[in-house]
Amino acid sequence: MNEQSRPESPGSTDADVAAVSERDVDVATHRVVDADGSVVDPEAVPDLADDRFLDLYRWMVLQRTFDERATKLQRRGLLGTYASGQGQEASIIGSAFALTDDDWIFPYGREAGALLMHGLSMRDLLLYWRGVEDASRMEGANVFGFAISIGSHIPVATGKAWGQKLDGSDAVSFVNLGDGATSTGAFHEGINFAGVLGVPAVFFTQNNQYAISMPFEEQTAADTVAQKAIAYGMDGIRVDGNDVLAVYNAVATARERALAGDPVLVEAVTYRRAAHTTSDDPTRYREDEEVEEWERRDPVERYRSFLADRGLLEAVDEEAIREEVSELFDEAVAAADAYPERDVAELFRYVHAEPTPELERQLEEFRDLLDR
Amino acid sequence: MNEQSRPESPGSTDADVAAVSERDVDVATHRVVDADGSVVDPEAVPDLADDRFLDLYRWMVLQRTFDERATKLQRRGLLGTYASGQGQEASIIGSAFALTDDDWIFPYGREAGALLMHGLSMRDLLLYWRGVEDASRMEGANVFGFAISIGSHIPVATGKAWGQKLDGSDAVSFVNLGDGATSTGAFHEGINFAGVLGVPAVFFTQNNQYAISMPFEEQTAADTVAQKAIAYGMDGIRVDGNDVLAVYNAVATARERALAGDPVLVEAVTYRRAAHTTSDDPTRYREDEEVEEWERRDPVERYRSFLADRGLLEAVDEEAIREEVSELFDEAVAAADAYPERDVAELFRYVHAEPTPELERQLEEFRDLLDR
Amino acid sequence: GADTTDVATGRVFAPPSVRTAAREAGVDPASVSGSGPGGRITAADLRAAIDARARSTDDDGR
Amino acid sequence: MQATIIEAINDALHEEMASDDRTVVFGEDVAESGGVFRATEGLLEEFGEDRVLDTPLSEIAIVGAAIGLAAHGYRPVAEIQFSGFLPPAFDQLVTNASRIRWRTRGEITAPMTVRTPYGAGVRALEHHSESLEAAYGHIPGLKVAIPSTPADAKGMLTSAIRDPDPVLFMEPKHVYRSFREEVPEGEHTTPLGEAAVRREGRDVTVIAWGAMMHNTLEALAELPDVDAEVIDLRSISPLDRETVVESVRKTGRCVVVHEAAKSGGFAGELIATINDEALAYLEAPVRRVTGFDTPVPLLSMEDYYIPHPPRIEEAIAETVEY
Amino acid sequence: MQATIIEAINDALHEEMASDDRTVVFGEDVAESGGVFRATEGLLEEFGEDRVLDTPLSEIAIVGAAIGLAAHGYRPVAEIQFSGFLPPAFDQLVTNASRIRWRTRGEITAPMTVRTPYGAGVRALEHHSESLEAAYGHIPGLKVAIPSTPADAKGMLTSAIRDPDPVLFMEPKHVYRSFREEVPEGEHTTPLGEAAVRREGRDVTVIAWGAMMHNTLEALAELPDVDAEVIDLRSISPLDRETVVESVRKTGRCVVVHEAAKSGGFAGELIATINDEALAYLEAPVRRVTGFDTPVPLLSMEDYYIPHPPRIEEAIAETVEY
Ligand SMILES: Cc1ncc(C[n+]2csc(CCOP(=O)(O)OP(=O)(O)O)c2C)c(N)n1
Ligand SMILES: Cc1ncc(C[n+]2csc(CCOP(=O)(O)OP(=O)(O)O)c2C)c(N)n1
Ligand SMILES: [Mg+2]
Ligand SMILES: [Mg+2]
Ligand SMILES: [Mg+2]
Repeated sequence: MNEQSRPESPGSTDADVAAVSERDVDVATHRVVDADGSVVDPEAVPDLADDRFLDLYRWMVLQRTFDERATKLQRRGLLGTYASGQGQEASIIGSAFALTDDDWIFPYGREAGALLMHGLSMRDLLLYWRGVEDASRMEGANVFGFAISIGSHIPVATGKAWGQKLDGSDAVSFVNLGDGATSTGAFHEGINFAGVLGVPAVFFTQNNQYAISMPFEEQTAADTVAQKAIAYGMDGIRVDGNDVLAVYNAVATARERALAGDPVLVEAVTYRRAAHTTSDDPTRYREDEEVEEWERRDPVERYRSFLADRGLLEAVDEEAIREEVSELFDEAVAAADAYPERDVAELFRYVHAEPTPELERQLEEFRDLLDR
Repeated sequence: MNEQSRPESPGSTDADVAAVSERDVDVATHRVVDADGSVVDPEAVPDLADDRFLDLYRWMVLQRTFDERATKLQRRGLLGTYASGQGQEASIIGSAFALTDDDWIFPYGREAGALLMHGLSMRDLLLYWRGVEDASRMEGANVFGFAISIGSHIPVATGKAWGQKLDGSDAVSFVNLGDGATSTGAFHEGINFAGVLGVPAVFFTQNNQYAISMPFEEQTAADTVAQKAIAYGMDGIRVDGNDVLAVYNAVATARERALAGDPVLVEAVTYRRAAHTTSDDPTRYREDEEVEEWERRDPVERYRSFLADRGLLEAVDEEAIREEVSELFDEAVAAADAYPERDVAELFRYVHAEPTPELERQLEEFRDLLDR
Repeated sequence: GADTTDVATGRVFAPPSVRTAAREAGVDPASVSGSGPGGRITAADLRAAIDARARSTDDDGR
Repeated sequence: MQATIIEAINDALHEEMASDDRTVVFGEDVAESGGVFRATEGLLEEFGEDRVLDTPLSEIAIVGAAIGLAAHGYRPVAEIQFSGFLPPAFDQLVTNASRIRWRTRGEITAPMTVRTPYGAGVRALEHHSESLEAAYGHIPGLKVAIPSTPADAKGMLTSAIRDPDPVLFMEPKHVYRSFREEVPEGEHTTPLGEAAVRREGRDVTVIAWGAMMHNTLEALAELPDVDAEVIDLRSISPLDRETVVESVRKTGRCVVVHEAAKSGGFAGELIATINDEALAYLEAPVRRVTGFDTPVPLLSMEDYYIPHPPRIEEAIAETVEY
Repeated sequence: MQATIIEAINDALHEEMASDDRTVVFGEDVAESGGVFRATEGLLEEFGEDRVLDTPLSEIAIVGAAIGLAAHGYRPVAEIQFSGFLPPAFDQLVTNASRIRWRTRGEITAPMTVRTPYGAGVRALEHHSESLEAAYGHIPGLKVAIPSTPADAKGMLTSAIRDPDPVLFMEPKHVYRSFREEVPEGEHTTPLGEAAVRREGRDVTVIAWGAMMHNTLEALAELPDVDAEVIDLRSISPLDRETVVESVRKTGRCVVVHEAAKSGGFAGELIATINDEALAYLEAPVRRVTGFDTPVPLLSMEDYYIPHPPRIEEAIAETVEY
């Protein structure tokens, strides 16, 4: 074609081309108890027995106490790097409380209380953070290994949920992830595929506002995580992640829809008050004021207000719970201390179902050397 | 904690937890000329000189003719696997016509007309499909290599656009992709990052309804590609991809926004009428009726109606254009045939800026053998 | 270690350097008896063989 | 029955789907269209859409979901359409598939198979011709198997599907249809992790796998005087060191042929193995005949890249004469 | 000046940012917080947010965007926070970075650097300790460089940034801070693709890289009678075969030490090289001292995994006595 027929540049138009954008989407945040502790919507209070309301509280205190103790243990050099859930108790506990022991939980690190609630022993949780492989057996609990490689577990969970669907089981795969994880390719592919398959999976994002030093506002140009569900033709639920009852509602709802064949992406809006892990110094990248601001939105305090409102506060003896948890913690430390050191052979086991001759040779040679 | 405090399972709630979903989003499809060829919205007709309207037509016919001739050439064994743009002429040509030669085009395979329009020689395009590496120099055109690995080019284009932004240039990166590519992790990460950076990139999805045999409805549970923009806090534009003027408008608009720091995801809804490539047999996975249905929505025919309406049809001599293109094609084939065979040394060049001793050794040994 | 297992029948068992040296000296390694682990021909074995051959050629020459 | 490699693969899939209803086949274009190479033809019709699925264009999700599905007790057989599109899922192999048993001390396992056509020679587009078995073979916990004959394709694929651990099954697409051979009907397994001595000989050991087995045999046909022992490696991981070592101890000479780039290619591991356990038997350096340290070129130069029989022939002749 | 490796890296980044304003540094947590290991500390303050950027948690996008930015004429220096998180971006390295020059016949190039801390020994969580240099080193067109000293860290990183092609720069994080050494002030480059003979000797050649250099030197300290020649490989790709071959021809004995798993590890390529060009000089098999064919364990067994000095010492002693 001749030069003349090439376009004048650049193209321009006066046409009013409509676009779709986040401005068109109203993402409501589900809330039961207000930041100041008052019930926003009495209808929305879950229909739980008083005992259950108190249990929820106990678990939140357990999560907090465990995090405190574990962090201290790490400082004394008796634990490896530790990732605390401080500030996220409502998200962690509210969600776990809506699950059954038959559901499969995919944790990524901060969910101590959720795992303990569903059957993991505290000793094993400590052993995990001591870098003892055996702990990853997750004995007694339907828990997949911690997804240390951020986002990598999401497609795996989709596969697990696919199995649950093929089985016709009434359990779901419950996938914990952080706001940072939403930027990974694994998130996208795993969730899109879940949407296509219609599997019973709940993708539960704890948007704690940071991925290490990266604030959520720079993680994505999207205003919320929940709206990302639209990309997958899925429901997205946004919930106040510091409101344990709201989180409970959101996850219970999501779980039901997921079982009906509609996986859901949930965003719990919360805040990581502690350092990213015990090796992190958050003062490098965020202001004290911000942390203090979120301290004022403390999920445990907020829930106390609710309990007070409900006339249940007398039944709570916070000190006693803390002491009970501390005792359990002490016992768990003792049990972890008593856990026999693993023989070197453990390193070579479980690479395959059957050891290869090469692995046997490597073990043998190494043992010879160690024995010398 | 004692057994009793574990949750009753499963959690359930009567609360009405609001969710956001695609049902809340109205994704309009921009259209200028209706399927039957009548102008929907006279205001939306781009303000182009008559010559330009005719040029657009010429380019569409070129795309179609090139695809036909190339497919035949392949059948005669004179070309490698070829990927035709048949049915997508309006998307390919309308978008390219809104770009400048300074923009960078990232093609993925079917955009013959776009590349020829922006400076690539027909000979080189044929050489590319003959598997001659030199063609990928893309001489004379700001064109990145074909993204044969689906989706892999998207983050690269984000980086290129980032460079354009840092330079303060007024060019954009224009990224072609298919509906299948939207399911890749590279798509997600590349576009999310573009949104965060605010780079001048236009992500142009030719939703031709299939990824080989996979229909778009099963590629994702989302109803449209455009709505995926919401996940990135971006604008999404959906346009009738068989309406060349609408595509032109959409891309011109997107290009302007991108230059202003707001990258855009465009979805052109079209149809791949030919086989996926010359090695594919589409009758294995789709019905003739569907193909016929889309034949009735032919983009070239539709644009002819527009030209007729506009009183421009007399100025068109379709046979003459076809003949002109065919002549160019013949010349290009002759030039490609005359292209000297590449010396084996070419295989070893350009691995690095400087050849390593090892590569020199490998070449030398190989040459010795060939010389024998 | 594999080197302690038996020499495959009919095969000479010697490190490449010894083999090279044998070749250069024109000695058939198969004619050298190895004193190293598993019957490996050592550099010393080869030297001894070369010396012995030298002695015997000397003898012949005399 | 007489079958090509692709037919044998299709047969193995039919057999396994029928014999174990936990077997689920999925990937891009495997169901409706029967696979771009027709490996999965007829499966959808016979086993239905719950067990034979087309997936989105999502290699991460294909491999990732296979892991989860396997962990749940199914026997996923995932297809990656071309091995050049496996790299996006490399992380799922490294981070999850290969180590799930190890990490959980055997509590959770991933008895999954990832099938993928690999190698050059079919005049395909860029990225369609790579051979990265050395990279995958370096991942502890991941088995990597490569058949070169129809009977092995069937037997090894069946074993891979039944294997309690993840297996990457790389199929030499260049020889998918190039010849027919007798393949056992019905159930047929071939153990993984074992090389096959295709031909016994005393002069030199030639080791190859996949399509290169055939180039090797062609090369040897030109060398009637060479009494070569030919090893079809079949398994990159675990590596059958014993067969390799035993042969080289016998022949004292060795040539390794592979299609992948030379530097960092799997020949290195074989030579290291020979060094470890057969060095003192070596009468000549082990020769490598491999792809060059370049990308696999587009079709106009593809033939230059692939180790063609004359290159192999020369290396064998020189090794024998060394 | 006296500096640790991490300080030398930081210094190199400061120097290059100052000397070439096309240099752009980005990755997760590199700007605001200065990097989890502090490699990028002070850069944001000095060079501003256009040139020092925190990215989303997107390894594919980090490497992919680096390619595009480099193609546009910038000099991106991307950080992948731990090499265990590079596998998600493996495809970008294989499919784009390594071959963009080749594919476009030199028209488009990718002068980019991907920095990543690698290796075990810092008591980190799962996936934080891997060494996959052999897999990356097998990709034609991708350079893979690994310093083991502060001076080299600075010199090689500077060269990597200036290199006209993509360089994967793997940093031995275990020794990031373990010692200080004199590092040239100001501009300092060390050519890529060249091994360094750290110590000359006649009894045995010991080849190592990264943190294993230090374990090797420790082992040798226990063997005062062994006159070892020590090669710091520094470059996995391109491989400096000449230095290796020359040394082994001299010593006739060799030990290779690396942290990565044995099977398919880079020692194989080195042994193959020795086989090719120094076989006739070998007085003993080349010994490999490597990580085991297992995942890198969590911290309680980490020390078992890493080739510790006694293992290296034994291998050297046995090789010398062979
Ligand atoms: C794939 C991957 N990249 C990088 C890292 C390093 N890293 C560990 S945690 C983290 C941030 C995670 O943020 P988010 O997902 O929001 O979870 P949070 O820690 O805030 O709970 C990063 C970057 C990693 N573990 N995995
Ligand atoms: C990463 C990757 N996976 C698989 C393929 C094989 N393949 C080639 S084209 C194609 C479908 C692409 O569909 P789409 O993106 O919609 O583009 P279209 O061909 O329809 O224009 C597939 C699966 C590939 N090239 N790259
Ligand atoms: Mg976070
Ligand atoms: Mg926004
Ligand atoms: Mg398509």
